[in-house]
Amino acid sequence: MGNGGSHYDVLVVGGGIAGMESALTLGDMGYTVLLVEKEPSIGGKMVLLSKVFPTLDCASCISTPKMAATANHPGVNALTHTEIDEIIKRDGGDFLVRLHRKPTFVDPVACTGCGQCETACTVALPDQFHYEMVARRAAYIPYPQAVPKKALIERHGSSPCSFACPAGVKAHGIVSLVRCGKYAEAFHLHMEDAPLPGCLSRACYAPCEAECTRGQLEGPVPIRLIKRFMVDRYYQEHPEPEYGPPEKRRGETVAVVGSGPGGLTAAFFLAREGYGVTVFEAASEAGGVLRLGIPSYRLPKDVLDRDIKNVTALGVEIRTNSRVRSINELKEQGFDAVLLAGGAMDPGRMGAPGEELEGVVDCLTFLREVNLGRQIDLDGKTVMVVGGGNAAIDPARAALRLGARKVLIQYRRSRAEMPAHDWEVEAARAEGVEFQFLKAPQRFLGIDGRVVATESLSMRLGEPDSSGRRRPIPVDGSKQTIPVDLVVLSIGLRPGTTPFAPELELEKNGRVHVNSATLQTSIPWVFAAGDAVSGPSSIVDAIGQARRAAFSLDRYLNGEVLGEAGFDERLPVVDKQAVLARSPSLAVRSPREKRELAAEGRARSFAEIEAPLAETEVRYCASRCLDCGGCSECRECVRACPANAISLNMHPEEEVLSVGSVIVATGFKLFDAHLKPTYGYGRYPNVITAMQMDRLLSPTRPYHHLVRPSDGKVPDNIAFVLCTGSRDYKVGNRLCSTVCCMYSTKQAQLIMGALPLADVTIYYIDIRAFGKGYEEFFEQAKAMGVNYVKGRVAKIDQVDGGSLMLHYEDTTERGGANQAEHDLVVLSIGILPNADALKLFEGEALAADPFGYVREPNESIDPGRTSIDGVFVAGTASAARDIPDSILHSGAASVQAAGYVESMRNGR
Amino acid sequence: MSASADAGGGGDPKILVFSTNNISDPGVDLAGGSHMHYSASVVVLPVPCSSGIKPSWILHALEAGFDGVFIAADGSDCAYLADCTTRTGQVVQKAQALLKRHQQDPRRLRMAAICSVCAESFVSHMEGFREALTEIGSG
Amino acid sequence: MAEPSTRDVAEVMRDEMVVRDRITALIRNGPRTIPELAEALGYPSPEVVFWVMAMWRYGTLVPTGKAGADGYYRYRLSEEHPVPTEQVEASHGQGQP
Amino acid sequence: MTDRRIGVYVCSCGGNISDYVDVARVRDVVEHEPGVAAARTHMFTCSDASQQEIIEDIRNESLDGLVVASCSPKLHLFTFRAMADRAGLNRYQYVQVNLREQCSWAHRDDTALATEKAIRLVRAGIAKARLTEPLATMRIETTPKVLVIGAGVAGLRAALALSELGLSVFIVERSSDVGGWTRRWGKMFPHQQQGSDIVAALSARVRHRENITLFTNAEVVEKSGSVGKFTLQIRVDGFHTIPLVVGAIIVATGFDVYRPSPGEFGYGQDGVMTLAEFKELVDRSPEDLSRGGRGIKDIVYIYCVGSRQSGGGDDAHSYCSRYCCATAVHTAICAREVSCGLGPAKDCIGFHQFHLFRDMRTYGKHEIPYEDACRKGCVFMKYGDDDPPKVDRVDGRLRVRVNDQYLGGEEVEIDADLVVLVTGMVPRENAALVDVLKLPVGVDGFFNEIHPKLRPVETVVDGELIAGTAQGPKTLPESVASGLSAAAKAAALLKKGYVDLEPFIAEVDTSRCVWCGECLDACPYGAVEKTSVQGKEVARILPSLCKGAGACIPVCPENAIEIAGYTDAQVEVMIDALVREVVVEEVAVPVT
Repeated sequence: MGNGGSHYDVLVVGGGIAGMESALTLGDMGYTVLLVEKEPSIGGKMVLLSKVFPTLDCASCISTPKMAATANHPGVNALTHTEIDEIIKRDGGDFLVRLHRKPTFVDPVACTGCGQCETACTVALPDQFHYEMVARRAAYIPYPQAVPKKALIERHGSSPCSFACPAGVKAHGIVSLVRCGKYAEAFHLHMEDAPLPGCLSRACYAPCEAECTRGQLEGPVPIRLIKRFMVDRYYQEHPEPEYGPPEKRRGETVAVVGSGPGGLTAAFFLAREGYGVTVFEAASEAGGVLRLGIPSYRLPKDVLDRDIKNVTALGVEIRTNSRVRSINELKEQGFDAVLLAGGAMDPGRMGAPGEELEGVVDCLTFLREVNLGRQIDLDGKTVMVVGGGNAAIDPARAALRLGARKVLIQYRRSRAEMPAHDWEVEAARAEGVEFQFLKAPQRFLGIDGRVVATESLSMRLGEPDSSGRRRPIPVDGSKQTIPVDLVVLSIGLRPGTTPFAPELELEKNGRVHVNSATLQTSIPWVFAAGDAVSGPSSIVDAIGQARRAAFSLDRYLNGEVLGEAGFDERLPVVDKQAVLARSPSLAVRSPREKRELAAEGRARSFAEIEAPLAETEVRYCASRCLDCGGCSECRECVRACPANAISLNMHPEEEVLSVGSVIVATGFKLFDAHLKPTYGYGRYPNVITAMQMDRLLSPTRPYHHLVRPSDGKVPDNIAFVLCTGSRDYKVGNRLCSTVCCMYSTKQAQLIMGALPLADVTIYYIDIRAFGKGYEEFFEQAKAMGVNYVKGRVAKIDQVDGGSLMLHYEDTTERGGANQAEHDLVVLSIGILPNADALKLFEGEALAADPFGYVREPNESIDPGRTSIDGVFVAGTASAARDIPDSILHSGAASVQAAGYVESMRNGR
Repeated sequence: MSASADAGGGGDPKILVFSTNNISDPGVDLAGGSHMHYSASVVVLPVPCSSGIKPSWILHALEAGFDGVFIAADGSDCAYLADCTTRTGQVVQKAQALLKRHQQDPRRLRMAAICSVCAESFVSHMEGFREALTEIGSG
Repeated sequence: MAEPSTRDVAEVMRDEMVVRDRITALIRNGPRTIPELAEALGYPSPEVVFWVMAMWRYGTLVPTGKAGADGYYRYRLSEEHPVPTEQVEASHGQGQP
Repeated sequence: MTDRRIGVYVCSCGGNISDYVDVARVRDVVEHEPGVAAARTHMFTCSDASQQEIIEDIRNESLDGLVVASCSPKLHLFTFRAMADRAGLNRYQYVQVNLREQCSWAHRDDTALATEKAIRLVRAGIAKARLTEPLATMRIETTPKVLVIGAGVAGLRAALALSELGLSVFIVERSSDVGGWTRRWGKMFPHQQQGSDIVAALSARVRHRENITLFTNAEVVEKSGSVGKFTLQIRVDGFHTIPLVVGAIIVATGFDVYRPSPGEFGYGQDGVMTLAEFKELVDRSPEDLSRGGRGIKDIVYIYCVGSRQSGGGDDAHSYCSRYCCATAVHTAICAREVSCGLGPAKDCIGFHQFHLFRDMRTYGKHEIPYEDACRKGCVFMKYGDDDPPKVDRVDGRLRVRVNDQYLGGEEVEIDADLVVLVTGMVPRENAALVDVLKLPVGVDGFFNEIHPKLRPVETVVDGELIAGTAQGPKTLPESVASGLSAAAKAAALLKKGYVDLEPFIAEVDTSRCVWCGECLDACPYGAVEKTSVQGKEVARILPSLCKGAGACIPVCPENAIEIAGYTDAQVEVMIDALVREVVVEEVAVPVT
């Protein structure tokens, strides 16, 4: 029958009581039914109620058998956590349905509903099934009676911080673990993705923080510092790694060229897979740029040493003073594959006269000398650094620490074009480094072969060049001579790939030519990463690329197809505006204070500049995290799940199928009590909605007892405000919601049972006890002592101790303005149409009535029939209804849907 | 050597609970699911409906060695019978008469309505019954 | 104490992860009511309600008996804490075939 | 001792059970139980791999009984039944033991005791499994025909719906006409359609359906049989009798209008009429509203006449009649239209309508006409529950006095041309039908549904459904929805031509049964009937009606009834197993 996919006789949209009733009835008739529910459990709102009027049956007791019957009916396929994308009526009279199953991130077959993931989860989110009265976890089972009773994980997408990390470090996960005090777990999580947490927590430029949603408020969460605390704590407690070489060993060996961040990372991941890994390092000590390029006031060497142990503990051998000159030689030595991770080590030259003078050095050489502890005395001297990148800042700041009287940075463009990070520039300036923009030396002047001055020209900016930046053009007649003792050139580093030129295909700029997705070079068994591929970049970029190269190399050695698949399994990043919209009332929380050493003092010492955060501060900072993605990917659930059921890389599954008829049973929406601001909902903790009261009265309640939300006190004087959001022009709902009088009366009876000493008052306009047995139930409540006051409540104010003053007009008294104090107020919120129902259909639209409910064009004779032939509506999707009326209406919809299916079969 | 473990929760009175498949057994489940504790000497035997429990089964349980029998009745939520509570009450009356005839203490039989989410109520009933049976002493 | 709340509910709930250690430490010295905890923690009591109820839900604390004459329950640590992570790991390991 | 071959599978549930229950020990102990042919532990019994292993065991070891000791049966009873099906083992020879929710999780404080308890629970499961027999679901053939009693809108609409599903329908109507009350009425709320038009349209459609047979002036006089196959006798025109066989019966006999007793709010006096009477007057009035040549200018409505009368006499109606508030408001709007046209209030000077009500129950969308009535000049006054208005005749005019609570209880006097008593619905006189059908009637006199929330059209008699206002007061669309819902339930029973029933039902041991009738009284479903076996009167259980609740079991003085799956023998061996001590040597010394 259908275009692809399966065919069902009837599609029922919505798994609440009306949807279940329709599905079961049609299933019993022998039709095949597809029931689609967007929530993770069928049962709708009814199963969340405490008891039902007028019989005071336990709602769970009468719903759960129905839920079980629906789930187990051979003719009914119930899909939960599934959204309908569109329903299109086709010429033949049947319907095409597109839907997608939202990922739960838990394998439903393996999950046993034990709840251990919940206990382990580190993210607390408002529990929608408790109407936000209590938190649940991002990993959760909807509620104890849920069908199916399976865990799922709330994920909106990748958190921006985690998504931003080039190395794939789960910044959000680390923050959420630290927030809970799980520092060691945070460390282990970091090691899943990058083995150099010490270096990264100091020298990373922290793109995660740049993307932090909180940055749009009072400032980003200081993720790097949080990480630093966690790493420091871990290293303090674990001077040596807790692990040794992996048990699983592989025969193949891999040579890694370079022991910088990329080389160490690649070695780590390959060794973890069991390969024998040897790292070749030309310098006398391992670490590459981490050791030679970054001064110790930014990255103490003991931290780097400890990071390197993370790699060597796996059995990786690092051969220092071993420059590799030929790749083929490595092959001959028996290595099965090679990973090139050399840095950008060849200094660029300006080509200016005098560049060869003594006292004109490149930045790498200068920093290497400094970092290897050579004595360089710059006491009282003038140092000029030429360049505008981060590589210019470090030598300048180092020069100050070596005693220079004056340190000058000349950059040929303006501040705006400067590639160095702002905070680096500011830190340098604070320490006393002088910046000269739009200036560049043209010539170095020397005496006895030693530089004594520079001759610089001013520049102006012309048209953008190939790099997209505006080209500096010398300004005639602007020559200026500056006396200097030392010039450090920080311009254009090139990868040190020259020796491989005969063996390997290189780009014109000396970079290794690779497949950008797999990082495979022109030689299949050689992979490359880091500066050798992309030119000078950041540490974290190098790490990320090395991880990718190691991933490809592993696949290569496994004989698998190389490609994009399997490496990047991130979900799409969440929209920050959506995150902020989730929490509209976020208050500003002061970011931590910056506590660096004072600039004057620090500029003369190589001691680490940045002060660590204290533990309480760290956890405070971490608690500012907005949990943008929901789940933080901390993987605690993965560790906790005994069934190995957690699967964080699930994706939505789309399906297209055909159905003979459709029943819309999308239910109702509750009135949002915030829209009645005079009642103070959301501001006064002791003003709650009736749905919240129903949860409080349920045995599966959010609190251990019926207590008020302001302070946990047992209330003794409770008020119900009927018609909140109903019969009210001001909120745009003129209709009566049909059920509030009765559910409030029911709750009042239950409260009298739970708290025999409490006073309960119901403020009403008319008590609409119209159904079978309702009037009697109302009379019973009055007899129990429930106090009914006829009058609309105008306003609620909070008074001392969280109690509430109700201002109302008693319409049965003359001049009836009155007030009364209560310690808990329940807003009996009304029922509104669920506009989702109208959006299901493409093409022929599903008509609404003037109030926004699904329209029944001939309700008197064909209740349940809609404007589209073959589409029916059941329950509260077309009007506010109590449960029995919803059931009756579902019967009406289902028998007519069956009639439609029959007429189609008979070819009418 | 017969290293006999007490056939029950560490010397606690042995209680047999008759639950019902649809209503009270899920309530007992929820107690465990919510990690509430009751004595391991309590064991549960589910039946379709509490009104269908035979007094002879209760007598049999006490004679076989149980210290008490608890009927976790459907109450007003029973899917079968609107008057389930009354009918179960009649079963209890009959059973107590039968127990008396067989020189069993009728206090060893208790009944309460346990709904499908009445986990706390079940646990407190078990605790109360345990105390009462301890007081009665082993038969 | 029950000032109109200005903080976002989700944000308050999130703070459970930070504050629960402090609450655990406080009630280790003896049962406390929510207003007492609020006083000791320096947070408004409506916020403390969220944390105490979540800690009750996940099994860290329980009320001691019935509410006092003042209408407040006192909370103590539950006998059975949530399973520590180590234990979960152990059982996980045990589970490997 | 037994020749059974039972497989026992103890689940670790990945630690959820095995962290607190020593599952290996449980297995070691129970594998020596009589009849156990295989005993294993699984990390996850529900996993595909474990199920496959069990299926192989069932086949290789020729198992004829199965015990899975894992989580609650609510989670996996169906999983393992389906697995048994796949393995070729009768699904009812599978027993699930709840070791998680009712053992390991509940006794995490003492793993030793939890383990002992687990052993006892599993032994009980084995004991039960030893006494299982293959059972089959029962298939009841059904007659694809339905009887609808009452040809009001609910009955007619139900008949049409069933007919469209290919089921034959017989409609039996007591009067000579179809359409009930609706046929008599003009414009009806909420959709302003003419009642007579609605009925005309429906009856036209009914006439066109070949598979609907309508009997007017007809009554059901006899019924036998049960769901799927009822045999009925219909008496038509008072004399000839027609037999019918149907699978289900829908009772849609409608309501009556409350008739006030003489003197009640002045009823009986000229100018005091019921709402139904007034509605007919309005419907009949083309232009001006008048009676006896006199224009009607002042109308007083008194609400809740015959409804919500708590604590009254014998025929007091304590229930709310649901439809009257909205009907009164709607009728008032119609009356105004007749008198003044559709124009604004200024066109309607001198025409007054006073509504004396208690609570205005215009629920849901009926709120809109109520608003409309307020805007159109209707005056609403609230009278107290215990302080009804008084109707007198003063100087030839009707005078109504009421203490208006909106005015703090101040007395108001209104001189009226007409007093409309807003009368509710009362149950139809149906004694003969009730007797024939054995249908339960509620305290309010309407037919009673089996469950007021979730099963509003079903009754305790399977296959007998109630629809429309026979069940309780309703508006027109509600009544029709109810009729359609009853049709849906009838179709659910009959459409497939058969119903499959679970085999856990009661069974009578005829050798013991002495037919005392106790079980007949105890069964609310009418599943017991008297029969005779070899000349002896005994009880018989009708499988199609038995729900397996077991209410008949404890009442039988001869202990002659048992329920499959819960026989005396099964329950008693389980009790014995549950109480039996767990002795350590059992691990080493097989019990014989």
